[in-house]
Amino acid sequence: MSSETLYGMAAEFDTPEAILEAARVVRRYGYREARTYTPFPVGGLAEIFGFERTWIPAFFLAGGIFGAAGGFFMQWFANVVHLPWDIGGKPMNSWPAFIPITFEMGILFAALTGVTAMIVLNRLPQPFHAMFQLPAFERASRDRFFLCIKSTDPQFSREKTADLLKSLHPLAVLEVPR
Amino acid sequence: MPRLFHRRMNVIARASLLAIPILAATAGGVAWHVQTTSYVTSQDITMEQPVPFSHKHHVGELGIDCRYCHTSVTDSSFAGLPPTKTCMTCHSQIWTNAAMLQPVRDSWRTGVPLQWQRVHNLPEYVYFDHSIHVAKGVGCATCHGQVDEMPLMFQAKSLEMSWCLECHRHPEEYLRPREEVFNLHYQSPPDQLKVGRELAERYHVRSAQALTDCYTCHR
Amino acid sequence: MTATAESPVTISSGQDMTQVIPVLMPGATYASVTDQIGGIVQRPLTWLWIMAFGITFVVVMVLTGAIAYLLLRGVGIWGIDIPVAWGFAITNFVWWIGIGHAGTFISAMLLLMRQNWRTSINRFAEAMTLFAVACAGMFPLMHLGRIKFFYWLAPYPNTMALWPQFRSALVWDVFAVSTYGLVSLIFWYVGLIPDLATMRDRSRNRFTWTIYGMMAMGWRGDSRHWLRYQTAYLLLAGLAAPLVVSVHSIVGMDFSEAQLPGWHSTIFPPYFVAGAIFSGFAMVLTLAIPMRSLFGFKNLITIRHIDNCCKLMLVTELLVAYGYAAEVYTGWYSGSVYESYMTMNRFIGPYAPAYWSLIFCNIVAPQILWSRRVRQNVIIVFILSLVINVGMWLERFMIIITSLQRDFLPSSWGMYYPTFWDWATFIGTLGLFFCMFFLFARLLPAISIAEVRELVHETAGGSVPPSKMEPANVI
Amino acid sequence: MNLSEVRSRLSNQRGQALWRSMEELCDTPEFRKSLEREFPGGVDGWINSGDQSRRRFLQLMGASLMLAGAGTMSGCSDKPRDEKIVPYVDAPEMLVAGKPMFFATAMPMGGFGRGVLVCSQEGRPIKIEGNPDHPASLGGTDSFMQASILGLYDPDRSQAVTRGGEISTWAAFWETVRPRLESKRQTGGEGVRLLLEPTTSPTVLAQLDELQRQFPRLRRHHWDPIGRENTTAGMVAAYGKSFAAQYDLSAARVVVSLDSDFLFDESASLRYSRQFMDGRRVRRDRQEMNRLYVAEGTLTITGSTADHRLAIRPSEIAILARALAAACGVSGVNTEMPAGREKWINAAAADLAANRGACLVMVGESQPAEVHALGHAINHLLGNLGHTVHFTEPVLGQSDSLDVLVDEMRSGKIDTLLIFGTNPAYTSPADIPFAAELLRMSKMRSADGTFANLTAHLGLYDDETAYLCQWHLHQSHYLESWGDIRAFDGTASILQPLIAPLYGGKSASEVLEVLLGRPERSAYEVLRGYWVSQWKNADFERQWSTALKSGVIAGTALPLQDLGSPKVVASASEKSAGEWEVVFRPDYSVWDGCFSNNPWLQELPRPFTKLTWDNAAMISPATAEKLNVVDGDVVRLMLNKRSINAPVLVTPGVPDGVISVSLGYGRLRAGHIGTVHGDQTIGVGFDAYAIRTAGERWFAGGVQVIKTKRTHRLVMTRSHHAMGTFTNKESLKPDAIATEQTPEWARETANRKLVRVATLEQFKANTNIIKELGGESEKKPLLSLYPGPEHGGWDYSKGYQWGMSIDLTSCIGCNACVVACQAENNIPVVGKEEISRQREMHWIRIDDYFGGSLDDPKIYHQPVPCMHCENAPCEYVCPVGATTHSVEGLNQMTYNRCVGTRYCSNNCPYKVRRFNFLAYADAETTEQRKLQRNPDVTVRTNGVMEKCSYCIQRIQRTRIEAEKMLVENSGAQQAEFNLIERLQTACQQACPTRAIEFGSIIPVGGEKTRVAKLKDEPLDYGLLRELSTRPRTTYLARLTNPNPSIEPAKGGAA
Repeated sequence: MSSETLYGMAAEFDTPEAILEAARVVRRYGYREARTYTPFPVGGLAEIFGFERTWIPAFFLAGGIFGAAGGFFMQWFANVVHLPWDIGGKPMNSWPAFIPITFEMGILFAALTGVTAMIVLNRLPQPFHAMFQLPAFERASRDRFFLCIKSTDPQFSREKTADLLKSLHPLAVLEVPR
Repeated sequence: MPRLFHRRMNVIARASLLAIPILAATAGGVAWHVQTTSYVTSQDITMEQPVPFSHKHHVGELGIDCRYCHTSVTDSSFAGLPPTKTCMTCHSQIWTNAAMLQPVRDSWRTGVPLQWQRVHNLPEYVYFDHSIHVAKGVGCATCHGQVDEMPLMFQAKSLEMSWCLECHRHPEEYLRPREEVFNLHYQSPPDQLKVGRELAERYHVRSAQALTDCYTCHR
Repeated sequence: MTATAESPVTISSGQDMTQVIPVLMPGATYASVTDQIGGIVQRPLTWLWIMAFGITFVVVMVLTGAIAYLLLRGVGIWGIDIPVAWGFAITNFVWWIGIGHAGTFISAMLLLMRQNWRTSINRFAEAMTLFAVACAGMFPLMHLGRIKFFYWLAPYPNTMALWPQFRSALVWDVFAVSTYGLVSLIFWYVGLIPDLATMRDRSRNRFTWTIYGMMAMGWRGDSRHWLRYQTAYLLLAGLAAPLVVSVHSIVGMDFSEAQLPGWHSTIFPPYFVAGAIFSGFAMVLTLAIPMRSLFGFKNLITIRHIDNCCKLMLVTELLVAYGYAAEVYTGWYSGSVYESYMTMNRFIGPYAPAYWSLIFCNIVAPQILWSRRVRQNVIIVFILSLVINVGMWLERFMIIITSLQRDFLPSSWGMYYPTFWDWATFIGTLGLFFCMFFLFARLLPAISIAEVRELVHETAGGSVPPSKMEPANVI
Repeated sequence: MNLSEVRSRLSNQRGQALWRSMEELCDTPEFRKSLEREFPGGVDGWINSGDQSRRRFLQLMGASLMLAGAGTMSGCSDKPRDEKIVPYVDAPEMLVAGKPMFFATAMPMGGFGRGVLVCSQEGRPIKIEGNPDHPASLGGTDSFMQASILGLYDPDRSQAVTRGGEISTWAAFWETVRPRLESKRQTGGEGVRLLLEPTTSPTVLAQLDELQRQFPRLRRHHWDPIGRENTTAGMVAAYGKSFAAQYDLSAARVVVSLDSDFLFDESASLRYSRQFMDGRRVRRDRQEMNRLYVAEGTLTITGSTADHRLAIRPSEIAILARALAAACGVSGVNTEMPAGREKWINAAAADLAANRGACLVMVGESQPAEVHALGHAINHLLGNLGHTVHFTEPVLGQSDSLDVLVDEMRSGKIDTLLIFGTNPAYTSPADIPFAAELLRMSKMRSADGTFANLTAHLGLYDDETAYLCQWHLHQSHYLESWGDIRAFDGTASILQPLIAPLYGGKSASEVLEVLLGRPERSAYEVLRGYWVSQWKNADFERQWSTALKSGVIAGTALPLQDLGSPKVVASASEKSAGEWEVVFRPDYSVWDGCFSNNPWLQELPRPFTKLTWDNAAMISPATAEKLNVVDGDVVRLMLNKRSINAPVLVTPGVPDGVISVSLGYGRLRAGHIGTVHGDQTIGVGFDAYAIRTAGERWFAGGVQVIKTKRTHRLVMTRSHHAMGTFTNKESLKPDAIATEQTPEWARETANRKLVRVATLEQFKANTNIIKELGGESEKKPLLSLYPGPEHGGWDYSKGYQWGMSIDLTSCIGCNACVVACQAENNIPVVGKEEISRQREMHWIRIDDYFGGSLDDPKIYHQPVPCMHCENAPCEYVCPVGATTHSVEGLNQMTYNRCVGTRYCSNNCPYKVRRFNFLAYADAETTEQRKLQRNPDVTVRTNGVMEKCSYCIQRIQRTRIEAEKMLVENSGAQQAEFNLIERLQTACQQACPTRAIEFGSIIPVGGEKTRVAKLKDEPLDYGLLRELSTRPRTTYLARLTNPNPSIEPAKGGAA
């Protein structure tokens, strides 16, 4: 199996502390193209490989503003421009009465855009992923922690990388086919 | 067993997710379109009539005035449907034994009225009054189209509420001088808006607000 | 499996509960909690479950029948009349939507407040929310005189060139409830994704594996995913929290928008929100207490959780009590004959029994929660939670009926007598609610596994040496 | 077996459907045998007739139906894909499709005519209005006139000639009756008897006279359960001869009514109501009103308008009358003052004396001749003759009475009995066994096995009498037939048919004409024949067409008689009334029972009690306590060995010790609507005739009242206990009525100020009093957060601005407006069951409030239609904008947009909105009745809210006329004003007292309208004004004019 046929080289750990330590070492050795897989969020892991910040909040904000503005505009347009009807003698633009819907629309659109953004940025849905080929990876959703150095990393070489990983005392070191 | 999804599943999964909003939008679009098709509005549908009466011939070619048959159009909500007698005024003299007029003669002989297929048909909760529209300068053709070119009568406009509101919201765009109401070939002047406003003024056409009150048409 | 022994209630008073009873019984590991919670879903059906489900299913059939007859004859089959044009339908609507508030409140509010004890109850609380909202949502539709035109309440392009009348609180309702339902669903699903992945990896049956797999969308716990995931989840919570408040405020405005004595009051929005959370927690306990023993979750849902819920109920109960007091005060201080008459009518009018029993259920009975012994006695708490559910239903009944039955003109005063169909519809939705809940308990992890694992980590319970760990048990 | 046996038999059966129970109650073996032998296949054969003629009928109506689109469900039905449109073959003269036409005719009732204008659209009569030119109507109507239009379309009307229950033909009847009469020529009609309802029809009377000439020995009798016997007897007693008295209340400043419900049961009631109330209207420029004293034995609408009402046992009224006569100085009356009445009597006497020639004493038919005579004496003494009282020759035709007839029937002198219209088998006094005798006659056979006698009945319904006759002949409705009739003063009117007889019936004069041997002559010819003979010389055709157009025949009023002084009758000896007295009265909804198959009238909330679909024994609260009964408890009333079961209804205002029952219920063969089902205490009321005897037709003492175990569900449109200021069974009492007496501190907190009342003195002293009664909220203008017109708010100061003003002083609570509204606006009937669930549909209701003490309550009528609030609370809560506001200030209800959330009703402080909880309009309305529907008003479907629209269809029609006129001629301001002022809502047009005014509240064509003037009156106030709903319907407060010597000036109601 040549490095082209490889997705990467993975190491399996059984504690968050271990994988944190391992990740730091790998990074110190100059690897960038590495991913970590944990059964629950482990603080600081992502940052190690230079994933500093996410744009998710911006999407929420944008969606919220759009929803709220659109919501109010719809009501204003309907009652002032398109269908100016006399409702109990209330003014056409009775903006206080338009607030609830404006608010709800804001919430709704914020939630929809935000979550959609999260899914899209995470490249989901992705039923197939190289890691799933490892039988051991089943426990990544239970009690195992995986570190995978991708073959796309400039420094990647089957031997060196494997040695490095072995040196981290993982439960196992596994090759991840492409 | 292989506990692994095929690579292709990635594409399929994403595509199917993407399809949900697209399908929804399409369904909405279709639904909206259907509302406006003649299947719903029965616009432009020519109906089978007991007697193939041709407005094209009688109005366009012979030039009979609308009011000759639709007598009550100027003073009643109902424009009026000619009694068999009206047909017989001429057809007791001409085409006295044309086959297509047999039903008319039968009706006249037996006293059993002709049963026409209704063409312009509003829901019962809509109360339309011909006389006031005629009185305020709404031409026949504005709603009924070029009747003088219809061999068999059909509904020229959608008769949807939004269609009515176009005029009730902007009457000035459609008004014409009262003497032109029954003129099927009236061409609205280039400065229709200006003329329309003057006419609206002269004919005491009420404000758009008033014309769009629910009680104007619904009771 | 880890011990599921009932935690010791014999705690020398004076100690702070939080020190004593942990939110997680000791000895839990990543694997143990995963297997315990995941195992529930995969273990074979019990007769108990089948019977319970069967019963609720029959009740759902009753509901179907009631709705069918409703569509056939019209709302006239109910006891409503003029003046009391709203009856059970709206009462049930408000009641269900209120119950629906606890779930999101627990997940969102407590998440924002970093209350880690929420983790083991938020999942099913959210599920409860969804089902309650589903039940609630049916009523505004059913109570329409012409159900076939329900969509006129929504803005959509139409050939009538018409819009909904946006000044009406009923339209606000449409937006609020649908938004709430949708956002709760999203919130719930997002929370489920990691657990769906777990279920995918646990299942040995191709069918379930495929289903869970597709629903998990290929989640694999990538740290970057986790980061985005957590941000989104937190922000969702930040949205859901005000949403919860807004929704029941708007439901409150359904009434306070009117100028009817007994409805026309500024106290309604906060008063309704408090009442909603109050009833919501009651329902959470009604569900949690049997579940923890049936599913052996006593180590996950500990006395601590129940105790906290009770405290929250006590707080909201006091808010509700304030609401009642304010209503009476308004009746007196307004100096309006209609307001004061309405208040008196509640005290001694034909529906006085309803009023006083709700005072008992919602104000008097919950006072026992001041005692810690009571708060930790699951039996009493369970019974109390049922009492409160009844009380809150009566509150809505009282607000709607007594305000309507005798308003301004004595000539149009009347009474409201529910018919068989009123009851059938109400009980039917109860069946629907529990039916859906039973299904949920069998199909999805009733507790958020990922979060519990995180909890294990935080409580340092998970860092046991690998040698000590038992292999993943294969089911 | 006679009907009382039938009744007792019935009372042992439960829940039988009409036909079955009728069979079964006839199921005595011998009766069944005789039936089968004589009327083969009899009893239910005739039912089948219904369908065929119904089909025929629908064919007949088909064309106009399709033109008018009536009778179709419109609320939600969308464009029909396939609809036929049917023109006429030869259009009738002057008929313009889509335009209503009005025809003048007259409605006969109790033999007298009241002029009506009938609105007809595309050949369907759909609405009845009063004829302003007719002396007995003056443009007003009562509920009976309004509802008679539905009677025309009643599917239960008999639809064929039947013989022994089998369908037969007119020809067959002629062949039977003609030879029989011929055979009697030589004997001069020996043994032939006609039994008619009293009539004033000149033509019919002429025909009868001619028949009499042909058959000198033929006798004719009359029967009317209401009748005027006492009145006539009183006249005879006073003047030795029968005259007809007519009163002129417009000239009366003081009126004393002795048990006279002259606002309801006189043939001229509508005229009296108008005149009386015209004398009570207080305005800025006219601050005087007449005064009414009423002494009555039960609670009547007349009593409810009285300034001083004395509720006493009817038997005491004679004593009271004597005392009053004595006090007025009538000589020859020696009596002592009845205890406790001095104040009332002296005050009344003083008032009468002070208004010589301008006062009036009216005595009700229910009082014996003596009291009538006393009344005449007082009127004569006070010089009222010629001023407020006039006499003419009797208007009614004279004939013998029923008891004479029955005696002859018993003695077998009669072998031919022809009954016209009346229904004595049901209405005859209990001590006159008419039904039994009739049945015996019908069954008797001669030696050769053929029928010995001939009995026939001409009537609208196959009713109790028809059932006991051999022949039933179906009569034509008055809207279907040619004829004529006189009013109370003799003024004759022509009855012209609005439509060909739906079921092919014939009128009395047509039948008489055949008996006269001229079968070929139509009613039209007979009628014209008669009037030709009357108007010799004159230009007949012109006179004829004027008569048809105006609805009255000029100069036919009888000449006034000048009478000398009346005899004063020596006081009859009183027989003790016993502990309980029962009072019989015609029912406010079904009269004597002839309207009992009319669903509108059955569902009409009765005055005071708001009872529907039933009659009840009304008793005072004190009586109720004494008897220990509550509403719905069934009591057994026993009067000389006859008894009925009646549910009691506690009604303040009924004299203590009096049980007041109304006639006309408990029918056995009225039709699907009016027929009692099984047990007579379940279903439509109980039959009070069963204990009513010829001697004591109106009240009887010595009745035993026994409480039974049973209860009967009485259904009222509101809990009337909640309606008063007096302490009552309700644990809480609303305070509805605002008067000077309500203490200042209480005005804001303890007072709903719904009905504002003041006395004339109070008003004169302070014209602002009504506003002040409103308390704080009236003092300052109501604030609003909304921008005014100047800031882009809604502007209600242009064009027409519709509004209504209702005068609470003039309203007599007669219900005419309610039925008129129902007829005009296609309002469905919902039935007893739905009413019991508080789902009545009336758009306008009359709220009756009780004030004062339980024993002597004041009664206030308040009609409540939609208020058309400018700040309408119903509008902003509607999620779909189904109810919105028009630029003319109308609160528009758009049925086809309504989804039925019912929030608008919840938020309506006046609760005037009505909801179609079920499919009332289509499923629960019979096809024929749908043909009455107004094509200009949408028929509401299931699940839709509806309410008063100020008769928008009428507004639109008038506006369109006005606009067309203005387009023709912009300068026609005056004409426009007149047009708009002529616009009337249905309720307004029906009101006999003009209590309701409608129009534009801002000037039209620069001129101030009636309603605008009324809204400027100091009496004007808005209901629940403090809610700032700015109602367009406002009220003129109720003024009373008490005599200071009875009520101190500071006195007042409640």
